[in-house]
Amino acid sequence: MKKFINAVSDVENEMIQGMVKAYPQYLRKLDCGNVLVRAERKENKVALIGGGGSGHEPGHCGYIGEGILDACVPGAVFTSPTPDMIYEGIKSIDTGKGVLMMVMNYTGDVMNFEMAAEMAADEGIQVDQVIINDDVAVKDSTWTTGRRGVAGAVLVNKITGAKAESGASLEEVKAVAEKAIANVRTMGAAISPCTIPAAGRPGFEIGEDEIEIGIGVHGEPGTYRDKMMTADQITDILLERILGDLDFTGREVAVLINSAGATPLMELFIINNHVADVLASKNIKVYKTFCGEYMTSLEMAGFSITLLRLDDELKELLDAKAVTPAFTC
Amino acid sequence: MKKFINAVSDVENEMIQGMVKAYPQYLRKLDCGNVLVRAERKENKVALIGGGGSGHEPGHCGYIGEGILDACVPGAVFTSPTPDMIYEGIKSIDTGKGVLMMVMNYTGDVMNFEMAAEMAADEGIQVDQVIINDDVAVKDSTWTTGRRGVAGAVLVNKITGAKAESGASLEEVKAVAEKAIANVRTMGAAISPCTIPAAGRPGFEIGEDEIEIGIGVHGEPGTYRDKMMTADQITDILLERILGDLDFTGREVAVLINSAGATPLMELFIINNHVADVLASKNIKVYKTFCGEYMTSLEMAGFSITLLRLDDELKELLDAKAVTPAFTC
Amino acid sequence: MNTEGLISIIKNIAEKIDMEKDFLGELDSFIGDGDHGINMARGFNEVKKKLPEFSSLEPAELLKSVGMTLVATVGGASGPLYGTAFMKAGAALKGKENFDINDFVSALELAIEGVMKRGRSTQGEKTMLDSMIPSLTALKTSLANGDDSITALREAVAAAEDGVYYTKTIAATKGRASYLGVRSIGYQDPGATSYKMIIESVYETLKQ
Amino acid sequence: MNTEGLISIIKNIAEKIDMEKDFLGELDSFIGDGDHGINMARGFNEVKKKLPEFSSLEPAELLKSVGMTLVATVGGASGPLYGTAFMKAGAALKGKENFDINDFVSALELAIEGVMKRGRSTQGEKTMLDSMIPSLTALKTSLANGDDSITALREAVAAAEDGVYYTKTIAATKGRASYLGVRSIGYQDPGATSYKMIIESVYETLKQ
Ligand SMILES: Nc1ncnc2c1ncn2[C@@H]1O[C@H](COP(=O)(O)OP(=O)(O)O)[C@@H](O)[C@H]1O
Ligand SMILES: Nc1ncnc2c1ncn2[C@@H]1O[C@H](COP(=O)(O)OP(=O)(O)O)[C@@H](O)[C@H]1O
Ligand SMILES: [Mg+2]
Ligand SMILES: [Mg+2]
Ligand SMILES: [Mg+2]
Ligand SMILES: [Mg+2]
Repeated sequence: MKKFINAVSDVENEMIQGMVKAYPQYLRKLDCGNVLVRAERKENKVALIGGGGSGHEPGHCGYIGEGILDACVPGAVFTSPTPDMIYEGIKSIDTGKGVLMMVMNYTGDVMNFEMAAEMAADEGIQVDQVIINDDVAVKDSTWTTGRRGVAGAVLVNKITGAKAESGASLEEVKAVAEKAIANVRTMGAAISPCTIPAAGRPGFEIGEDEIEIGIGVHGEPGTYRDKMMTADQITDILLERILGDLDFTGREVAVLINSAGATPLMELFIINNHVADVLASKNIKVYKTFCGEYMTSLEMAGFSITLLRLDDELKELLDAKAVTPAFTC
Repeated sequence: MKKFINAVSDVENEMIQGMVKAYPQYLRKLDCGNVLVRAERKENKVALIGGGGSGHEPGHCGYIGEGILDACVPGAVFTSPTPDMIYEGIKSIDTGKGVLMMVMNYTGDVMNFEMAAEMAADEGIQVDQVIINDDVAVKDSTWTTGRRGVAGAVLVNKITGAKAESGASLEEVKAVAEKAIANVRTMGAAISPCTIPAAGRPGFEIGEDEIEIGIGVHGEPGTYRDKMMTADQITDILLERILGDLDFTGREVAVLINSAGATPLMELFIINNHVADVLASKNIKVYKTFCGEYMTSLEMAGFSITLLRLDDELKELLDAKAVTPAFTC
Repeated sequence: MNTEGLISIIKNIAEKIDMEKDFLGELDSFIGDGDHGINMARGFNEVKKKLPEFSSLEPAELLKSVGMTLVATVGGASGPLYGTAFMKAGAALKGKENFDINDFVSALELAIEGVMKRGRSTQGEKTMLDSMIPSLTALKTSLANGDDSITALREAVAAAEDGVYYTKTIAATKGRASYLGVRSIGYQDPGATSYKMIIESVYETLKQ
Repeated sequence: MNTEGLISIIKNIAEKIDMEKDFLGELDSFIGDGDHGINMARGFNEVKKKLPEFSSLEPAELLKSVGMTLVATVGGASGPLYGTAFMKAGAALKGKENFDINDFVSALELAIEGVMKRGRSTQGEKTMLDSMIPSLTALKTSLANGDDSITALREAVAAAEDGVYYTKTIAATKGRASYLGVRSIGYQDPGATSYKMIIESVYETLKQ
């Protein structure tokens, strides 16, 4: 393992400190532990809290600020944060209008946020949650854990944050979040693994001519392995699954081509070139496109495609002002 | 070579088309070839043109838009664009107030921009240039090619673009660019190479316990090779060279921790954690910090540290409004 | 068994988990995200550090404190699950300065119930429950047959081991491994494995 | 020598460059950015494609067109340099439908002057000039000694080869390799090598 780090045990703490030192205009760390909140607290709004394991930078801490998140609780690399920290975050950002937890659909995240919500409810704080589950690589069923939350979370958080910033009620903010979640779909692929610093070796091995299709964002293998192919062929596979899961025909969409970490913008643009053509051929109108590192898996080489079906309300919220380290518009 | 590409010969064209399809609100491609210009031409201002080889995305095309560049001419991967294309760019953006070429100090870039300027001058267009050379890894001397232009170019272009946007004259805009160049210094290191698609294999080989110090942005090896060390130790080496080259004591600075491509934000923040501490200990005040992929070398794992010494004018221009694909504030 | 005995059990659990950290991590890397060993070791090492503070507590309070420490330090899925398990186990010993093997059975019952509720999971989903539930059943059966507590615990360990083996044969429907679908078949579940280590530590400590 | 002869020389140059593309790229990857082969092949393949169009041009115009094509397609440092070289060489043949070895000497002289001016460079800086200048000198010396043009060109090739070898022994002070400082010693310069291939193609074509 060759990385720009110091002691493995200091990775998360030093990262979070370095992030706060980089962006004091946006971020403040609570004294109690690794909980980041908006530097300038805004009163009289529904507060949004996100979180999950570290290793997805800029997700989610990079989206703290005006128009997106009020707090984020980063856990250890790829490990859900703990309820006590989430609870501290909730307490710190609650303005009396309630707190909405933006939870990614992972057993660990769901349970840890749930325990934190129980603790906050005991203190009389109004807490509600939405569960983001945009990954179509995984079959959805009431018997299983269900679909994962992946890069689509960035768009869901952006939109929900804009609604909260506008002064809407907890109920209204939650309704918008659920609308965004119902309309967002993602699927990804990877060609090289990543190494959790504390593990010291790559999460899986893969040949020079192989690709993992249907990856999540935690360095895990995909739902299946295939022979490497061209960017257009991979894009077709992912798009087919996404378009097969939800009807986008005739609709306007936001497109997010997200890098897993090592895959450079050059390749994302090559992918987007084909995505744009395929969507055009299917009478799906691209309203806005985002290409870049939005929700990564350390230094994994891979990418995902996210489509979000838009209506007028979602368009307006997507375009609304946001001022955060990783997303400004 | 495992990359998300189609035919190797289509890499640059597909990338540029994909970029334009992603950001039609910012970018327009000229019909004559790979020349990108602002989607909405602004009249009555000094026009800024940048360029260089591709493979540095989002540099430089990602900085086209309000407040930064008016045009960018991307060459083949790591290869200067040709004079005919640069000349088309110049012609397209000139508003009569003159064009400033933001040239990175590489023999190829300098010569190709120079030939384009000769062609434009023949047509009566007022063209001037500045040469960006922020890399302290390379010794500066009148007998040699001199220092390279690396990640500091992003800050120089941002500041110069803000001045141009304000309606200043070509002379004034050039003066600000030269001030920024005189005050910016960068140095970088890498731990894994990158592969130019057309070459098909990595630019160099490096052991699991080795690091290249003093790299440029074209996947070349550094000025020397060393044993791998901790992030803090590497940071100390780079900072010592930067601080030894220009006196930053008691001054305010902008800090840019730039990823060469594969190095994730997590590691950049760990690096910034130490950079911030060292600068504080030396009575250098950090005015603003940028961490991320600003000027990459395909999928190389590495980073650079840039310090820019600020005065009131430079601070104001750094903070001025910019609306481009890769830099918005 | 009193607080002192419980503390030596927990110390042994913590040491075993730390020793097996890499193995648990490797198991998790095949069908999960590779952090189960790191997570569990982070949590149990913290517990071990705090044991001296806990030495004045009654067994119920001690187990609750261990559970809360795990919840606050393990993270991931296993943090709330093992945390809940220890907290619920503590609830079963409420008010007792000393407890016997039947109290242990009750504690394990409540712990398993807690895991099922928190995890919305049941047996056969390729999780820690697949070693927990069989070990409880074996323990109860053995005691019902009149075996002594050491024998019964040995049966529990053997059943947990079988449970771990059984997880190799099924596809996961809960936790991260479920994302792999049938691709998860053939691998043993990390959480089922860590529970087997825990019950083994209990047995080995008491055997002495 | 007329346009037809010149075209077959240029065609041979283009083919040799394309054949040696990988080798030139490898040389550039040691001390530069690895693209010299790709750059040169992209440019000369484009030239080759255009040769039929150029067949009606006089030698001067032909060389100028080749130079302009190179400038517009090679990119990097070698594009403007080789482009300038061919354009200047064309200028030396202005107005001539046929030219001889002495015209060739003038053309090479002007080409080298153009490279030096455009590149702000001189001999001994580990660039293409280190094979160009010695080859010109050898050509002139041989002709002054009364050798025929084929012999003189063979001398020029040999001198270019020595020049390439010489670039191994020095550190670069111009171009990308200069960033490596003394670390560039031991490697031969890609541009000096590609020029050697060019002059070799001239010799081999005329020899037949
Ligand atoms: N819903 C669940 N019910 C019971 N156990 C579960 C559940 N989900 C996951 N687990 C257990 O947790 C283990 C994984 O723990 P760990 O790797 O620490 O967390 P994470 O999956 O968040 O990375 C699995 O091996 C499984 O035994
Ligand atoms: N200033 C210069 N004068 C003469 N030749 C130069 C100069 N700079 C570079 N060269 C030549 O150009 C060659 C490199 O060309 P190429 O790799 O195509 O361009 P780049 O260096 O831009 O990648 C070098 O090997 C050298 O011979
Ligand atoms: Mg985990
Ligand atoms: Mg080049
Ligand atoms: Mg795990
Ligand atoms: Mg080169």
